[in-house]
Amino acid sequence: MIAVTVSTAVIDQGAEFEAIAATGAGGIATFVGLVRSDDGVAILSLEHYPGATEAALITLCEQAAARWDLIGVRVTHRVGDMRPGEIVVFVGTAARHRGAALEACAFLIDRLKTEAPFWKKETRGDETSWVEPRDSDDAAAARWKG
Amino acid sequence: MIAVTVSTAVIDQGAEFEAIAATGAGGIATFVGLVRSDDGVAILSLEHYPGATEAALITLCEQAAARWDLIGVRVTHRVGDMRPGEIVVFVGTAARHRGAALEACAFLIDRLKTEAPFWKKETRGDETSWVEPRDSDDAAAARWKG
Amino acid sequence: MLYFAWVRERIGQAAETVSPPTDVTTVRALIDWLAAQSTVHAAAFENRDRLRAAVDQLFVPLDAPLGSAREVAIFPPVTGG
Amino acid sequence: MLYFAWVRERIGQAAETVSPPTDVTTVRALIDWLAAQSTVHAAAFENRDRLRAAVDQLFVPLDAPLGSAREVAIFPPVTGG
Repeated sequence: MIAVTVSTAVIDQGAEFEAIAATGAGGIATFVGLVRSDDGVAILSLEHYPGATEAALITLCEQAAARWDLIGVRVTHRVGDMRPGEIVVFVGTAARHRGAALEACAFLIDRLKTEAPFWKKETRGDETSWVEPRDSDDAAAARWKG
Repeated sequence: MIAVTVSTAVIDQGAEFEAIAATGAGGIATFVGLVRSDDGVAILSLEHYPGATEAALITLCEQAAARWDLIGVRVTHRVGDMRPGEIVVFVGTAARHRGAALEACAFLIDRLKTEAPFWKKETRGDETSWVEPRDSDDAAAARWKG
Repeated sequence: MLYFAWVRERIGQAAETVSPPTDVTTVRALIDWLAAQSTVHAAAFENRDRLRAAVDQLFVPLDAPLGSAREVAIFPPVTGG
Repeated sequence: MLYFAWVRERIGQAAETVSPPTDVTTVRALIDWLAAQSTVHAAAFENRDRLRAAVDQLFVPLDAPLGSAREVAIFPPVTGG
């Protein structure tokens, strides 16, 4: 069961968890990325490439499902403007065995960071700046190769 | 911030998540273990060693906090009788960097499975049986050595 | 053409329709041709190393062939999640 | 003594107070001594490989010394999470 959503709607972590837990699996791993409250960012704006984004996320979910024995995979990514403490992305994986759920969850967030067409812009006071990609993200994505 | 709870109370995943997210961190990894709905178990009973259990969980959280750069660690484990679909354990880790949160979360659940004094008994129809430990759990815990 | 993030901001528009000559056969050649058409495009595409591309919504290297592409997107490295 | 899980069920009680002789200096010796006291204990402790122990709430190998322990727990391998 693969579910991918890209939307400007506020992400409700409880509802996301219930959706992935409804698979009846014994183990659920999740990763939630939030707008940090501690680095002076007032607004985080997420731009994306409609159509291509959803396709990239579905491809990643299919790769995870092919590699690990998963009962469910769920990726929900917010776009548009969001404030500190709000959820940017929810990744949830359901599996019989916790190792599969945990590894697939790490794989999905690592690869999403380098392969899905999202761009972040930060507003601090009157200043806005596009977020630069980090080398550590490329390294994290590369460890899943092969 | 380390928070460890062992209780017969139903675990509310949303409340657990809010508690770990309140750290203001940018990344939250969680693992939730549930009573599976698909293998005929009507009741799962968790026995534990009061006092020693909490001490073992706090030690594991301290080990995780020493090994990774974490903003928060939360382990909530239920004991007593529970039904299919109910949560047995919630592990949540909060960090600036997702790698730390994800690895610490996997470490905690792997080690909890082999080092915290909990015992599971399954009731299927009129039959009850104690759950046997799995070799794969020892292997999963061992990969965090050194 | 579709543009995203700071490429879009520097170009000043999110989309435009272009008709390059037939000898423009790769994404890189298309970028070079656009840069030669206006100083705005030239400035937006100044540092080719910081550009990424998709052809008909598939991510490709800049040297990938255009083929009979209907939609080409130019954008910075992604930063989601 | 504290017992948990199927060890508790086989012993028939969760806790008991015992006074072993002074030459019982390890957890394993304590188990042997208890097994010699009653057939119930002997049956519960039949397979030593399946027993684990804690002394004053610290997990120890069966050959660990008892020292001046006040609380010794005997139980099966753990299965939480």
